Amino acid sequence: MKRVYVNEKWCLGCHLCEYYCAFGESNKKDMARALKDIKINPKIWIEEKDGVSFAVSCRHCKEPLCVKSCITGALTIKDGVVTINKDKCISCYTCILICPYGAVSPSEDGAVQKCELCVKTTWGTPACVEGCPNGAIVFEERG
Amino acid sequence: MRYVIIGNSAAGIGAVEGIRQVDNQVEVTVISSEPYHTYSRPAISYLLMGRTTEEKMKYRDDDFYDKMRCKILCGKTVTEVRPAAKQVVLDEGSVISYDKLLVATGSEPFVPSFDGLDMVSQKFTFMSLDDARKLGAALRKDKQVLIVGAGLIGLKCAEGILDKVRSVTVLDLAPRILSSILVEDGAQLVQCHLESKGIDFRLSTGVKYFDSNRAMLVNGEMVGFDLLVLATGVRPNTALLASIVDIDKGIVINKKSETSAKDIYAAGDCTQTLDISSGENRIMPLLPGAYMQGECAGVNMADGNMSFDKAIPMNAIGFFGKHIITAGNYSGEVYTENVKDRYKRLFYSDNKLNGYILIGNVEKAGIYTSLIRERTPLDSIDFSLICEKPGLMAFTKEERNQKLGSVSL
Amino acid sequence: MKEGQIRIPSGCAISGLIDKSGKRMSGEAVLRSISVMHDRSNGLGGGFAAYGIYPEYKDFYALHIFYDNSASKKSCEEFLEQHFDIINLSKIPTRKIKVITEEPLIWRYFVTPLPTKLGGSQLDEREFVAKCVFRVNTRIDGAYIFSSGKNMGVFKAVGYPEDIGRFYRLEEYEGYCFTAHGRYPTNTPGWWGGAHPFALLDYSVVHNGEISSYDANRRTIEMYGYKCTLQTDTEVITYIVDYLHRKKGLTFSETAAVIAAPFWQTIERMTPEKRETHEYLRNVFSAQLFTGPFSILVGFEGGLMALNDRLKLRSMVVGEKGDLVYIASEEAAIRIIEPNLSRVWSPMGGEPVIVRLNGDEV
Amino acid sequence: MAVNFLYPDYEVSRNDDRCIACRVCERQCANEVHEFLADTNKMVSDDAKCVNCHRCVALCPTRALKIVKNNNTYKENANWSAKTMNELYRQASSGGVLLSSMGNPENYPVYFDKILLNASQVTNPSIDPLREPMETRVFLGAKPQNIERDEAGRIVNNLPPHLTLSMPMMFSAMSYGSISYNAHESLARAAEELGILYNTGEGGLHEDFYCYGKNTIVQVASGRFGVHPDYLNSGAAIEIKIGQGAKPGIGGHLPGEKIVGDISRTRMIPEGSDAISPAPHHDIYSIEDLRQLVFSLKEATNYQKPIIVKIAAVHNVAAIASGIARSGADIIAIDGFRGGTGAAPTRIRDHVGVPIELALAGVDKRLRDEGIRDNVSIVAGGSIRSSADIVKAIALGADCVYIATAALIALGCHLCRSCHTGKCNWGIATQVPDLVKRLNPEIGYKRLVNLLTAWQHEIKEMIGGMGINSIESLKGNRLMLRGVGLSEKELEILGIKYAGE
Repeated sequence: MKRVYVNEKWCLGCHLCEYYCAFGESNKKDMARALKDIKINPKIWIEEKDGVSFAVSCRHCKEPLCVKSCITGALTIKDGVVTINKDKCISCYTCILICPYGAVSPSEDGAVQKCELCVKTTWGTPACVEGCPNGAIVFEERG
Repeated sequence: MRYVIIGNSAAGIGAVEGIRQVDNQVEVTVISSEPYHTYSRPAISYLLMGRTTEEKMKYRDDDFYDKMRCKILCGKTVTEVRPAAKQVVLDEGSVISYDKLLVATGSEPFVPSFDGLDMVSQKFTFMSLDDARKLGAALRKDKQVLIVGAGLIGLKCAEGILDKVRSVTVLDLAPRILSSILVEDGAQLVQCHLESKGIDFRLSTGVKYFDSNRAMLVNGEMVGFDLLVLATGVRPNTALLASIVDIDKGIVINKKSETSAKDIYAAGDCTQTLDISSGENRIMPLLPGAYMQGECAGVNMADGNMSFDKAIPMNAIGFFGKHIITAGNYSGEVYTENVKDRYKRLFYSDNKLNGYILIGNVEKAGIYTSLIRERTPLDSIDFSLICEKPGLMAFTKEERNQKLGSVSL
Repeated sequence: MKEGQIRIPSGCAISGLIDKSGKRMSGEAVLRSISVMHDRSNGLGGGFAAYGIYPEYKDFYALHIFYDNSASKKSCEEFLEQHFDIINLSKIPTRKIKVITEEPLIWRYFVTPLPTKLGGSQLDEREFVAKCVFRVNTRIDGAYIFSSGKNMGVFKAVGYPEDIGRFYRLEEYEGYCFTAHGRYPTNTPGWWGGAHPFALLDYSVVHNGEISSYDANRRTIEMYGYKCTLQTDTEVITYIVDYLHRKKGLTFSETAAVIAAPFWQTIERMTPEKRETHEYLRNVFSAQLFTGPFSILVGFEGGLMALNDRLKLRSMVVGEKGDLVYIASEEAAIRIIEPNLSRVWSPMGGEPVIVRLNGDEV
Repeated sequence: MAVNFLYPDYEVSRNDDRCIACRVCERQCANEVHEFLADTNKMVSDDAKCVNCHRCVALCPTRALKIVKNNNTYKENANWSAKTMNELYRQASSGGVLLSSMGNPENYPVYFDKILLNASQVTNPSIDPLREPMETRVFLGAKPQNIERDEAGRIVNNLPPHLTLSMPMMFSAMSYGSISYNAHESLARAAEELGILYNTGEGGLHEDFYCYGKNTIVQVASGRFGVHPDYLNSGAAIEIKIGQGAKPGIGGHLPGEKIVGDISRTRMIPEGSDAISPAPHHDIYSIEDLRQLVFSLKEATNYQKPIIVKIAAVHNVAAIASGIARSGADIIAIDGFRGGTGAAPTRIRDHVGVPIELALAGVDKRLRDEGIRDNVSIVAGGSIRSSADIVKAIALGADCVYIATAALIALGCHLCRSCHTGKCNWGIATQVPDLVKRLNPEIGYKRLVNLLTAWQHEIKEMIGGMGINSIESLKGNRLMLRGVGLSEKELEILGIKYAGE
């Protein structure tokens, strides 16, 4: 299955992935309109320190601890994509407790949020991948 | 071949899914004493609060049993296991034979014997959907509620009903709330938060006796109530396997979820598990662990090979928007951080993280959890960095590339 | 305007036949063949090459020369006398044909290089003769040697080829091989020397097509001492064939592998040994590759080679009957002289058909 | 001091309605043009620092940025342009030689743009490259004088060492040091995938790139940086660099601060020491010296590698080329005066040399006139901008072209001509690790492959239209060219006719 992979060697720390993620989620046509004067809360974010930077987002584990741990069944795997059903989520944060990548985060709407590979948006290729100017985030099949 | 699973909650469901990972053919029967589709027990407080509905709190979709091609017997209680004959007997007398059996009977509320308790007319426990329905039906704006037990169940119950009643008083023998998961200052922090929302506490004191609508406390105080909720703890349902398998605090199982008896597996709250953060065998009535144990049992029943050996106590809980995440045990040296909304304690010794408590800011807590679960040597990471801020940056470049790029460089 | 002042692309008809037994036949057959393709020419040029026609002078170079006037004849003959022993000279016999006009003086000389001159030049005999031909054609105004081989001759003029054949009394010649050309130039020059075949020594070329690589080929061959005075494809083809075959010692099939080289994709499928040879030829003689459409007949002493460009962008058909091999732009031009062919085929692009007199080594 | 003041040439124009203050411009500008003001939640910029490299413009996700030419105006006249005046102010304040990068920007004629190509109509079919094979393979090197045969009469392969290219293009010399590791890797990988060659330039060959040897030309320049036997033997050919189109007659100078780590090791000079390439090779003061170096290099490589001699196109280029063609060299590379550079004195770049088109035509003609064109192949460089330029160069007589500026543009270069600052925001002409990583070779090499593949397609289209199906038949085929807007003399030098003739 195609997943998002990150290679810190090429990450520039430009943070565009975060903005493209937020834009992708907005379902608006124009990024300026979507993100103007908004504090974004993306599902991918850059960790950076001393010239090293890389993006972190859900790994879509084959054996996802978050899905196994979800107390309401809100997190499931659909066609390999770890997906959140926000209706069922009660924000207990057990997923945040268990995800070893720190890839699940709180959101404003009362449910947790996580990367769902843009399957619910109009992007096709995940927005962060499209927006990465240096091929540091790729969407591909790996062993 | 027929596999029989007693229990329809996290461990039982985990087992069904575990079996189906390996074997699509074998017959699977789930027996549940409750008459419901599988549901999330921890969600019952949210149900009372109105944050979820009975429909949404279903643990799996409606077509789950069909999809898993598994037979579900609801509202039937197993009264006897006959290991020699490989049969279970149901309460209505019928007998079901099995090739492999999973006991996932969970736990039940433990209620100490209080004088006068039987005279209390409106008393409740808070574990099952039935409990929640009963309590929910009794809630009125003019009712005073007394909750005995300031643990996870008692406080979630308190949060769930606070808006629907006149007052909520929580009582505990321990000097602090959530004594099993918080240390003193953290408990104080949370208690203040709960008090600010209107919950009353009586700590370091117990019930001497009940007198109809009043509780006489050990400290001499008399507390009146209309509804009494008993949240004094749970204990594993092990009776079914008594004298069949080894039982200690709970049913004894190995890391493959096997009991001491052939072809009998057990998982979930009815078992005792090795807590790798402390090295002790404990009862850990926690949903994630139950699921994983159940899944492990299912895979192994179906002749797959799985081990579950990373159990640690861990809790994610929140009250009125304040989130608490804790894991492991609280021994060793302590890293402390106390700023504004961020309460953080990391406990470590012998180059390992033993446990942690986060209150308020719980972002990326799972990275700490993984350090405990994986027993990561702290000198292999940038521990001072990770103390400050959980993140993958603290790992080596190779580790990061492995984690984020699935590549070993 | 005449050839050499401007480059003139032309479409054409070609025809040729050879008797492998070496038996001589009259020029009548090739004349009939080329006549069939009347519509492929437009009356602006035509001609014939005939091999084996001068058995009595077979050891002498037969120079066919156009003169504009007697003054040019005089200066040319002076030059010839200085360099050659002239065994025989005569006007080439013609008959009056109404449509053949503005004929120059047409003379024929059988010559052999003067031993002293040849020795002094340090050239081999054929190179000496070729050099003399270039000298006359570039230096002596109004004189043009259009045929210079042994035991062969070129006959050409402005007009339709069938008229030209009768003009030159072609039916009176007997040879083992003939080629013919009818020209359709896309301009209106009218110089006899510019008609085809084009010949140097015993190499003669008739050509139908237009090679797009012309200037690359021309600039290359000029570097080797040739002068392309006519700016025609036929001229450059003849020189390159002469260069590759006579000067570089390539065989005719190797020559074909240079000028109509197999595509790389074909070469890559060959056996390693063959591949190496072809890679070598394409590397060393890359500038001698002809691209663009052509079908050519290369006449030479003892044989005939037919070759199409590698994409076969021009028609060319070969027919066989006994010892006779016929090649023409159109099958009809073969059928008219031999209706009962034992075999007829269209050679693939770049695949040479090389016919030699029996007994001649390939 | 007021008299030193120079108004910025460019202005950063930010559309505040579109700016979302994502700060990518700030993070990506090595010149620190952009700044985020937290108190107003707004971005501001300092035009004076902007070199107009377009990094921020290209990365701005909302298209909020553009760079515009400043319209601050002097009282200019035809003689005293603003550029001239600014240069004068700068020199008056610094007392130094002006430095510039990339190719000659001045308004000299671009002859490629005054030459038109032919196509077939009626008399000769044009050839469709989608239907028919269309060959672009070329060989570079000397041709053997004679055909040799063995006893069986088979032709003996007596070819001198030569290069085989899938298409008539190579990447010209850009040293490791003047451009980044990642730029080199992009070039090397692209060359390998395309079946062509790239050129190390004079900075030696990084050990990581020895694996691309069969697609590598190793250069020997006047500084002899990084030259050792393994180096010479690692490539497919050796190039002796005599001169460079951007700065004929001038040596090179890579400042000590760029001689760090790998670069110092690769160049075999101490860290921090300036890398100075003398203007001439101090062992070549005449043509016979060149011959000695050619044969020294042949000796060193056991006569297995063709030797390229690269010269800048200068006035006497034809005669020089003739000398080189007789020196034992196998290939002559001629670099026209529009060729790029990482740094050159402005006056030299803008005023020395001749256009490649004229130099090429002159050299090809001279070598043919002297009958020595087969001794050498000719590689033409110095601002080959498109496939049309390539077709024209080959028809003028080149065997192949050298591409550099176009390749850099493919890699992201926006021709800001600030290479000499070492702060290339596109990760090309820099050694700053944070900047170098901006050029991901995985992306870079694909873009180079794309560019040259596209050009190859276009070349096939163009020559197919001429009725030619092999690039060999285009070489020197000047009948396929016609001039427009050229004088008789120019036509004569180019050896082409006027359009309509």
